[in-house]
Amino acid sequence: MQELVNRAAELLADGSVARVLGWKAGDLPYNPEPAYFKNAEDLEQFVYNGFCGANLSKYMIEASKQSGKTLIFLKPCDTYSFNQLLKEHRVDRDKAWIIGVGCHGKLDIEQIREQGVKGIEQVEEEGDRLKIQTLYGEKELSYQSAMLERCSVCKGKEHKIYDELIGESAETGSGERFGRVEDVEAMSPEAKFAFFRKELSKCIRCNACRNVCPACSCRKCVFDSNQFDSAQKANVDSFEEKMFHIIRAFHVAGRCTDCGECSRVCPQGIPLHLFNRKFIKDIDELYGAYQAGEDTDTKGPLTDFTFEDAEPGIVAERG
Amino acid sequence: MYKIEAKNLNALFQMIAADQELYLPVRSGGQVNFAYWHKDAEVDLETLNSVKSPKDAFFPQSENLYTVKRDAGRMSIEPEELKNQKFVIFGIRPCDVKGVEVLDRVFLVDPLDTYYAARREHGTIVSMACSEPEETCFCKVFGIDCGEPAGDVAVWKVGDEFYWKPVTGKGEALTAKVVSLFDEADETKVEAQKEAVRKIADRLPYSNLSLDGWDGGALEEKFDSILWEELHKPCLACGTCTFVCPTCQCYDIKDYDTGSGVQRYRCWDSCMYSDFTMMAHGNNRTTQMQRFRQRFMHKLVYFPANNDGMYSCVGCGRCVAKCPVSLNIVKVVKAFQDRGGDQ
Amino acid sequence: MSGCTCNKEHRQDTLIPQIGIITDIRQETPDVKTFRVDAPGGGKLFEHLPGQCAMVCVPGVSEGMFSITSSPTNREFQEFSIKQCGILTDYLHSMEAGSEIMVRGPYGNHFPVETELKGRNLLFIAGGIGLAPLRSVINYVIDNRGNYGTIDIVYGSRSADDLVQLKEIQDVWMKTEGVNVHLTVDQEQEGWNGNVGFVPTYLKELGFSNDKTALVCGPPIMIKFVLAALTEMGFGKDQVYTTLELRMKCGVGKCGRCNIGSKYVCKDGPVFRCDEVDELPDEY
Amino acid sequence: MSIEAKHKFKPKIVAFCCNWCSYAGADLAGSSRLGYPADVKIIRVPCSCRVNPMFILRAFEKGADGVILCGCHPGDCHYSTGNYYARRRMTLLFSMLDFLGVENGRTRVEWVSAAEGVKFSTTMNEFVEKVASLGENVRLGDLRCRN
Repeated sequence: MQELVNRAAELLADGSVARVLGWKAGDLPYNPEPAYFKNAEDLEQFVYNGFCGANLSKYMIEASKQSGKTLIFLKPCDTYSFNQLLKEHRVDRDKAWIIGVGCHGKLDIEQIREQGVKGIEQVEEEGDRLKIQTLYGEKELSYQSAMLERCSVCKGKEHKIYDELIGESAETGSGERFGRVEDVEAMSPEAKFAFFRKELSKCIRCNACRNVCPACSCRKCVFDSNQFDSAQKANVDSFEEKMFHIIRAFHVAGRCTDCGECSRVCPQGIPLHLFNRKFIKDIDELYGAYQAGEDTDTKGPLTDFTFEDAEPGIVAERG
Repeated sequence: MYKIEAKNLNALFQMIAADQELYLPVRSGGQVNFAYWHKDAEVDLETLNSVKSPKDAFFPQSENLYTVKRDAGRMSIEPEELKNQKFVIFGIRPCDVKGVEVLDRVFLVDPLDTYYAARREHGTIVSMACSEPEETCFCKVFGIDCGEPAGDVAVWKVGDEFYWKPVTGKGEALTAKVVSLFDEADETKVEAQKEAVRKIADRLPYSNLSLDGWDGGALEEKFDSILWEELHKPCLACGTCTFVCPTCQCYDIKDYDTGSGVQRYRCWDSCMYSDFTMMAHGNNRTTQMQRFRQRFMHKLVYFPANNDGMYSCVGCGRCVAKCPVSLNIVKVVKAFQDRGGDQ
Repeated sequence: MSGCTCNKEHRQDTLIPQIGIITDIRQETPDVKTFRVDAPGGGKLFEHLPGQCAMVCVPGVSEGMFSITSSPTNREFQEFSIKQCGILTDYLHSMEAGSEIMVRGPYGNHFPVETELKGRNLLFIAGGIGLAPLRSVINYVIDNRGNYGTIDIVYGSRSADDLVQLKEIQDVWMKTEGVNVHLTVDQEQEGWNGNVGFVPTYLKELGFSNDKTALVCGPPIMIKFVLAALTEMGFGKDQVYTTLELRMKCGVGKCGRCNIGSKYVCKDGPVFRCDEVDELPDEY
Repeated sequence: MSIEAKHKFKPKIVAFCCNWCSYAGADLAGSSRLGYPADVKIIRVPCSCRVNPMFILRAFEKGADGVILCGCHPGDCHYSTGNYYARRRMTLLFSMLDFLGVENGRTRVEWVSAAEGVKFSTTMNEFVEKVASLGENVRLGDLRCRN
């Protein structure tokens, strides 16, 4: 971490960058927040640890509008989002100084709480163990058991775009990316319906998934527009919650890098990544493997076609 | 005071639910939220805070106000039936009970909100003292004693026993109905538990938070502070904090055309949304900084100004736990505390 | 519960509107129409005081807060002057006389016509559609002429065609004794022989003495410069009243939209004295 | 639902038809006196590609039991390539609906040219029959619209 701070201070000092976009230590052991740093003094609060899961690439949209370069720290999977934003001309490459930071998987406080940890006072990362001091005694967990879901299907330790790299990364993926999707696909229509009914009925329409999503960068979202019937704001009926999530997933289909931020931020723990992965899986199967954010110039699958594409009837045919 | 063993709780719920609705913390899809009790519901009284606050019981996320029908070119208005059945809400934490008191200050003042009032009239609150507060809790800062909940009936969980104490007339009435399941009990164990939980509350990291300087008179100083510009930066403008909050009461009124009539319903809204104050001639809060500031100013300055110094925050800690970018009211108060308003 | 009385009271919940009939629509200017609204059986839907507002709702479209432009002294009906500028107002402008709409109200406070303003010389300053709330006061004052001193009305608009209520201005106000009407338009225009220039400038040219109470309503930018001009002319903050406009939904100070400082514009406003406005955070 | 009631059930169908082909195909079906159930409500669109996934969902919301999209045959799009994009979009959307447990027989895409009145008629008859066999759409509608 100190290496990151030193380099940031250096770049600020020599005027290469006007500000630094990173993570600031929180007031609890697990709640750092995205923040801008303007000088070495600010940087005293800089932190980079297992809880820095927030993907900073979307903040670059605003930072691109400011004068001077912004130093941005990106984890390997964040670089996919950055690339995608670049492809869509939402961020300015010349305004960003990208330091690729190492990542060994990020932690999910909900996973920690799920394991019965209450009253957290201190969290220490020691190799593959987490030592947690709580009001009710000490707990020890394996790092892996407390990781974000997305880290179990890690896209790899390679940064797709950067100016310099600091730190080592490790691939943390051990899970099957489409495992959960396949489980659901194998269910009967009744069971699928019941499963999503249970999950989606938790939705409170707080829009956290949308607002955190690097692909959801429309200036005005269709769900905020009072021009149409779409700004219903609340899930008054079970239809509305399906509508919101299907359409949101559809609008990012072919652009979603599977960064997993939507699932990370959902206050109700809805596995929102299932929708995105379903689209990714279909796209891979029907139109050829495609990873959004892999590069900045290929055409997205929904802005492209071939003459031989499958007919929509294939959905019914594969049963 | 009465007591009942944990293994008999189900019988208690069944008895309460025999002639009225029972609303309590239920685990579904991995999350605990207040929901109607049924015999297969997975009741969870261990989890400290439900994800959504129990304010839904009195102020639902969406509710129909009335329906407009058109018949032979003539409009008619059918108001929605008010809540006319008694219900019990079980297991509300002390902070959330206080949250209901805050909502009362909004909906029960003139002009009365009859939809809310009807629910309040028909609802009996069975509150439950905390036994294991979490690091996100700061109810103590608002003078709430998490060992001594308000409400119509107060309940304490001590080991495998639940202690039950009716507090109000409504509480007595409910107790009379179910007293056959209870044993008489004295308060010794409960008192010990209260002491223990107060000790924990003192040790919580946020319990020393100071609200000095936050009151109805602090408008100008706080409003003009340059800290907002910095504090709001990570804010995503989502509505998580407002929707999990037990006291946020802003709402929107919207229309839904069903094809056979228009339902006018109200639903929670969030001051964090860009269209919150949008009107045809423009928007008086054009930046996220202004919207962010509004939420905290309302809770800590505007609301106390109108309500004899009562804050519209109860320290439940939901926003602390749920904000996607770890922003929250505590960080705001601390920033002012550490650095003064005008730094 | 059978003993419960709330369903009866419920009919009176302030969020539930009444049905009104649009009995007349007057095209005032290219984008302003005045709607006359009666109760279905004739007469007014409710009583109001000058400056109060009401929520006009079209089911399935939207609802919006509009000032009631007719005077309470009008015993037969209420009027709303509405400028076409959004989804709801577009729809209202497409409606015809005889249509039903829903109205709830009245909401908010009012100009203190029976207290502070009584016996005072009054100076009304309006720009464009800003005349709508003031018209209610002006007619109230004219109908109770004996209770007030001199009346000056400064009214300006983009062009002569955009002057609202011109007929009433010419036929009634100009002909009432002790009422001086000063009209102005922003730009030179054929057929206009009155004053040309913005309201604040014209106000300074007219140069009123500060023994009056001013009531100001118009676009925010006009209000800003009018206030400056009035201060220059020696008016105290407590001698000037204006109205604020913020997004409103409930009308009863609960939904939180029009919250500004510790005030709710729908309940504590829309009429504010300028020294009260100064106490509000700068967010309107 | 009893077998009898099922027979009586008349599904509401929304058909989005491309102005340049299927809409004319429907016309031809009509003028050739080829019948198709009156429960099929046609909405004319400038191109199959105009159909936003939200249109399909909205139709279900407001009470449709089945939604069909008809456009020009691949290669014949009036705007050259519109229907190729529509094809990908609809495939993904239908797959998602299937994923959510909405019976996949309720959605369909068919390419019908202006000359194919017969195809239009048989497609509609088949589709209505299929949807009728699935019964009322209870999984993807707004309850408020059902009265």
